[in-house]
Amino acid sequence: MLEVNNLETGYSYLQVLWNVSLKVEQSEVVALIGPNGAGKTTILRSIMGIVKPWKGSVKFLGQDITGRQTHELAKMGLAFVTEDRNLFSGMTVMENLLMGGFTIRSKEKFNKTLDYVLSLFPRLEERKKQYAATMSGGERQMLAIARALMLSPKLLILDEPSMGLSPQNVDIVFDAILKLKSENVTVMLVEQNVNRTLEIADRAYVLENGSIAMEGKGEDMLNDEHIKNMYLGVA
Amino acid sequence: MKMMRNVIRNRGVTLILSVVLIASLLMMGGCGDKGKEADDNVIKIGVIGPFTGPAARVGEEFKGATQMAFEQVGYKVGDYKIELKWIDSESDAEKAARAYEQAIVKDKIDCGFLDWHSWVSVSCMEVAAKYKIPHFFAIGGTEIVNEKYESDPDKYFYWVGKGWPVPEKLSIAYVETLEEAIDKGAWKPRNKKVAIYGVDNDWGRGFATALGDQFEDAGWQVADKEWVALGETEFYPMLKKLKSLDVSVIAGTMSDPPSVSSFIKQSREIGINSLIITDGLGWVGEWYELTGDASNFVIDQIPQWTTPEAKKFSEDFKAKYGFEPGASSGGLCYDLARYMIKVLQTCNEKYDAIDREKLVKIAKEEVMTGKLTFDDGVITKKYQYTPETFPDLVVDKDHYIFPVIQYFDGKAKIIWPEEWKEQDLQIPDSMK
Amino acid sequence: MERKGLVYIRIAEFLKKIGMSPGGALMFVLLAVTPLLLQDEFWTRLLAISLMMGALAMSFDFTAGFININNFGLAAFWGLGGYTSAILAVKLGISPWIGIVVGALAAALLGFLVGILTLRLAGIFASCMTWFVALALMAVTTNWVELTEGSSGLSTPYLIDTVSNLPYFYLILILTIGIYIVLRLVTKSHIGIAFKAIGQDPQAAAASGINITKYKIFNMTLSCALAGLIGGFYAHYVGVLTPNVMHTKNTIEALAICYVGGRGSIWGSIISALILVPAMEFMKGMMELRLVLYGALLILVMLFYPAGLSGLCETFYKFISNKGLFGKMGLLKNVRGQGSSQSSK
Amino acid sequence: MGLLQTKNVTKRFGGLVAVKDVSLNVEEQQIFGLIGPNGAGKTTLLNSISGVYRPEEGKVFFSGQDITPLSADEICHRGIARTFQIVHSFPQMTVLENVMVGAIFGGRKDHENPKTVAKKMLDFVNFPLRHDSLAQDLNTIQLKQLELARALATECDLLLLDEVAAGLTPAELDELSNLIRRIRDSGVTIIMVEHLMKLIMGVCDRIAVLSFGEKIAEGTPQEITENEKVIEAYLGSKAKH
Amino acid sequence: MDPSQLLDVIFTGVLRGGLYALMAVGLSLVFGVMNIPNFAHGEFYMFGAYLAFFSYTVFHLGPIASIIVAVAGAFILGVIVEKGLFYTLRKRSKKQWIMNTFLLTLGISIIMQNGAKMAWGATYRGITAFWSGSLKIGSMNIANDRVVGFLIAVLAIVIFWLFLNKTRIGRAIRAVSLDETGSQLVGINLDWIHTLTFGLSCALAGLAGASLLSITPASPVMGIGPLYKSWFVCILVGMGNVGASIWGGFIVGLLETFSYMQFGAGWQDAISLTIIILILVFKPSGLFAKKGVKSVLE
Repeated sequence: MLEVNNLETGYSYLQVLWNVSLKVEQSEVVALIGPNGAGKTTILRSIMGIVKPWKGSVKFLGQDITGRQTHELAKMGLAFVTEDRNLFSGMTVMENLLMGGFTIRSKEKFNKTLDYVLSLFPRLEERKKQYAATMSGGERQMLAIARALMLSPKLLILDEPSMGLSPQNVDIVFDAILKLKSENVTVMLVEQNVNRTLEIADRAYVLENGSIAMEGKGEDMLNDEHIKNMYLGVA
Repeated sequence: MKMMRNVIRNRGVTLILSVVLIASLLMMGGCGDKGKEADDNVIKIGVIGPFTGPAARVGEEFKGATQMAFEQVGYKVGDYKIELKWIDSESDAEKAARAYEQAIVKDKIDCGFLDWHSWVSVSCMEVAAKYKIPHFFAIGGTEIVNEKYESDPDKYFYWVGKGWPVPEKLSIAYVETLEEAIDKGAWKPRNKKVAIYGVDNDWGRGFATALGDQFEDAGWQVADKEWVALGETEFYPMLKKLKSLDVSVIAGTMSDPPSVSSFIKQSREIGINSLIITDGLGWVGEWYELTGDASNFVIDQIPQWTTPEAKKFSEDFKAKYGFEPGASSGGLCYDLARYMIKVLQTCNEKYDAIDREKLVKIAKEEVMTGKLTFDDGVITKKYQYTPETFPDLVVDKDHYIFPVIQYFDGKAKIIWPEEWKEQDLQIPDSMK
Repeated sequence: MERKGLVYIRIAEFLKKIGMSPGGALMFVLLAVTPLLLQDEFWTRLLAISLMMGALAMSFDFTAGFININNFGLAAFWGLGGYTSAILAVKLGISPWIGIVVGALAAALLGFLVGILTLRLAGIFASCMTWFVALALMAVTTNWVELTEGSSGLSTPYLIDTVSNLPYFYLILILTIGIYIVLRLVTKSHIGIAFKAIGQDPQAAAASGINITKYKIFNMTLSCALAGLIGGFYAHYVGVLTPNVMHTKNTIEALAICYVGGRGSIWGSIISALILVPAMEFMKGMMELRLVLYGALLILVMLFYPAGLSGLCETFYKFISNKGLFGKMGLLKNVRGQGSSQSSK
Repeated sequence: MGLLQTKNVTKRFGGLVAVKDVSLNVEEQQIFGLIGPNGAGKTTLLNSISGVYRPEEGKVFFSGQDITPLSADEICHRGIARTFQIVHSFPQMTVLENVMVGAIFGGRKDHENPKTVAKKMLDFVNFPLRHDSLAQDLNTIQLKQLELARALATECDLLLLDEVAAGLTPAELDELSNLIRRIRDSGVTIIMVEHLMKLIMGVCDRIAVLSFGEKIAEGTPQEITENEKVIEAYLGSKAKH
Repeated sequence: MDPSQLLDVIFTGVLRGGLYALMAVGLSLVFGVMNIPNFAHGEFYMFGAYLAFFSYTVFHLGPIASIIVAVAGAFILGVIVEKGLFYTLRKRSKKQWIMNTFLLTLGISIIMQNGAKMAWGATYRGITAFWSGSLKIGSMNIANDRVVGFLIAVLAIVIFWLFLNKTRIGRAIRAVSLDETGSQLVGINLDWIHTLTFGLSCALAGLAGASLLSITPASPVMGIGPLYKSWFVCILVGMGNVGASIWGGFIVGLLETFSYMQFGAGWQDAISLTIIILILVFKPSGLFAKKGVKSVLE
């Protein structure tokens, strides 16, 4: 479904990614893990056209999307929940969701999607009128995911969905991802919470210093010593 | 080596650039002077006006009217060809002085002519005095010019006469008009209270203050004085206040059309039950399009296109430049330009030559003394200076005077002075 | 040969000490002799006014190019200096020479206050604050008729009792050189570094121990004082002063000169004033078209060369030095730059 | 009593408590690590120490003096220098000028020529390029070196490092750990916020762990790696069901 | 001040405030969405007035049609300016964006003012009234034009408000002002929204100029006053806060009328500016600055 080939990119002089290739298949949950600064976010940003790739290509549904503008990708069905959430803080929850459905023209389809998303996050239904700026971290994350789902995405990309959340909220977020998985939504996930991530991921890539260091099935990696060392720095 | 490099690096390019710059300046300067003095038989007149900037409208009228006047003599006086040099004041004292100096030094003008703003006059007076260039008939009218002249008449007489007298010499006509009407029983005011207003600039303040004093001298009570910002278009609060003061006359001046027309229209909306004097309503040709019938009964003092010559001028101007000239800018300028031509002709006749010195002589001996007058004005009867009135023109019924008029349906009817009168002062029904 | 070089270096060193380059000094010398060569009152006047606008643009650049605040009310400080001096001369009969200094002090005082007002603001907000103060000042000047004669204007005595423009030219030349040297010295010194640091990154500046309050206020005060000083010159040169001198359009003129000259260079302002002011004068015959071209010039500069004239010179210099004598150095830098980013793999 | 102490420091942003009741004690010549997951409040704590923010509650003591109410530049003068997570430089100044800013304004008076100090510091951090390059032409790593040199040029006693290692290669990391040790050896105490565990574990004498604004653990690197709470905070708890 | 006078002041202030609000909303919108401090806003007001004049007097369109022509014309000009200049600059470099665009708008303003003078001369182009007659409200007779002008302003603001809050595109504009990346991620084309926003802002200015044609005749420099006032409003309430600039318009309108009545016309600028400065000293980001929307310190 999504294919990244030999991607290299960076910011001004600084090259961040080196020859990264990865694949996401239909209805898969693929995790991308690795220590901070390894370039995970940069991969996502270059898939989404926010960072322009220097070399290599990105293919989505068989089409070459390298260097396309972000909003076009969104229309093609790529939804991206960023690390910063990028919510519209001065808008209400409902308006944020409305914006999420910006590309949907048909009222009927829109309502259907909205009902579906609200059924996933009943909490948002209660807070419809609340401003995004006044919500707690967990609620904001939920809203960010919900807004992305309003696109009815073919592929949902999540960047650190549990960042800064309290344990209860982390549970809620992971439950939501599990639910999406059960409904055959394709998900690409970047996470710090390695254990939880690997538990739900079908496959995972480990990124170290800008290139792919390991690739494998989620459960295989779960008990890998190398990963633990990498994170805690025990040599 | 390193130091040398630093030295060069330290804006080495500045050097190159500045050499180029200075060289080009020198070249431009050199070119400018060539061929300027070749032709002896050309008289160059520098016309100061606000050709660009906020008062560009006046500048356009200056240009058109002056051209029309000189076209009539084919830009020729005697054997002399006349060349007009437009000096753009940009309504700015410094820029005007600089432009004037340029015209004197570079274009070698023989004399100057016109000007609109008093502050421009003041700064250019200095330049005229410095180069001993006679400058005729500037319209910048307020006190500050007279003060400057009086501070050193020997130095500043090169600023030969103002085309517009200090405001109080004109404003008195309003009081006289009303007093005459009251004396003759044409109007019985319910009280002798007047409210004064003026646009907040040199002109407005000077005019309105003088008018207030003149009303007081005639036994009126000045109930209120208001200053209005230039460009203001919102008069409801002020008009309501005036209405509540129950004055029988509201008198003053505003110079910019948006303000004037708004003021008149709003005074009707409020239902002001007073006679309204608005000096300057008719200054621009299109006043009636802006104001409409709200201007009925409004009193103004403005030269009219009364004589056939005047009407012809106005029509010719409109045909030529596409807009109607204002009598007190375009019209007055036309008269003054022809006065200027007369000065040149006199000079030519008397000395058989025209140049700067001779024009100064003419100015001193003929114009300032009142010998050389201009009698075929389209605006007013006679333009004349006397040593007593200088730098102002003689202002009276036989000389320079603007008729007081009252507007009806976009037409002005002269109501004062007696000799020109077309009808008596009319009082709206509600005030009878 | 050796000695000649030595003398040159000595002179260069001395000039450097007072903040001038040999090129700059030569330019001023050339400027000083130009009126003598031309013997033309109009040119003298034009050059004097160009220098005055250049000096005004320099004091604008001193804030805009360093602490990154566009003093959008500069004309009001200019006018304040002029009015203070003029009022002292007219009402109290104080000599304009003293008046000009007092005027500069008055402008400095107001600059100090505005500096405090804009302390918590940055960018366009600080600019608007200075602008509002300027508009208020202009309104006061217009309306305080007893003191300023309002919009009729104030007739001011002349600084030098002469009909020639030459003394004024030399006075403003000396003032401009003085202002140039002061500004160059300040900006070349540690204080200038502090200004630049504050303008480019206030947070890092504070973390490096720079007292932002102190330097910002100092900058505003000095810049306004210089504007006031030039205002005093203006008042006693032109002979009449109306509240219009405080009009925003005069600030825009200084701003345009400064931006076309290149922000943060100081010298760019003088060069661009010496080009723009005469150019505008010679285009006068074109009426409105001239101003349209002026606007277009601003747009073109902003679109294609925001660094302005001085930036153009820098690029030009770099181009020459890359091609010529110092080419190796330039190349070396590039190679090294690439090398290190390669090494991060 | 250590060189720097924070006592019950709390910093709020609106309703969000970014740092909650944190007390630290950093001894002289220590390298003190501050770790925790993203959004744990590490940078906020650094900012509260260096005077960018003023904490709502609690106090910060430096050399026994209360520095809580001081502004950023005053704190710098007292001898605390810092680097930023997102590099702050003066883009239109040369490298040398950038560092000189620290030497001129940060240092206590009567020191040597700022230019000399700046050059020394640039050499100290092994800055690879010409000193007259403009800061805007540098890459992130060079900018970090530049910022470090600028901080050191203030002749500080305490250096706060905020994620200096992000984006470095392993070789560069080794170099960085050496550099940090060398800085310590020159008599400067260091507090570093860092994600890269390898680095933190390698160089730090003591480590404090923040999670959700609270300090959840403190100790030597060894103690930290074995702490259950820390592992949970980092790798996340395993699903309870 | 007696009560009836107070009422007048309030009334006039509100009438005047309607214009300021209309102008300020557009200015604020452009700053909020595109970060452009637009100093050419008044020139679009002028452009609208000219268009309305020519449609009404030369082409003899009805008042409403003339105003619509003006609005459409200002919109188109705005779109051209955005695509030609700001778009170009955005693609070239976003360094020092605010100051560079500010200079750009100054250039546009100079060109438009003098271009208008070249094209149409310095004469005043005005009309007596779109709708003659007047409306009696209490003790006052207010000209229909003023009432209609005010109603148009209010209506335009309401419609615009609804547009921003209730329509898909309007919400997209707000979204872009809140978070550019976020908007791209939901599929909003930034370039398109930027152009639209600038066009709309110009259209609002054009509407103001056109509907007040009978009060302020068209002339090249007519835009300066409303431009200044709308800047006062925007800075007073906090730059980029579109909703608050509506209230700000009325606040500044009332403030001016009050100081006008109390201290005389000439002092209204000095007094109201002093008050605005004082407010800014205590609230540097403006009266109604929203947290996290746009900060004062860039």
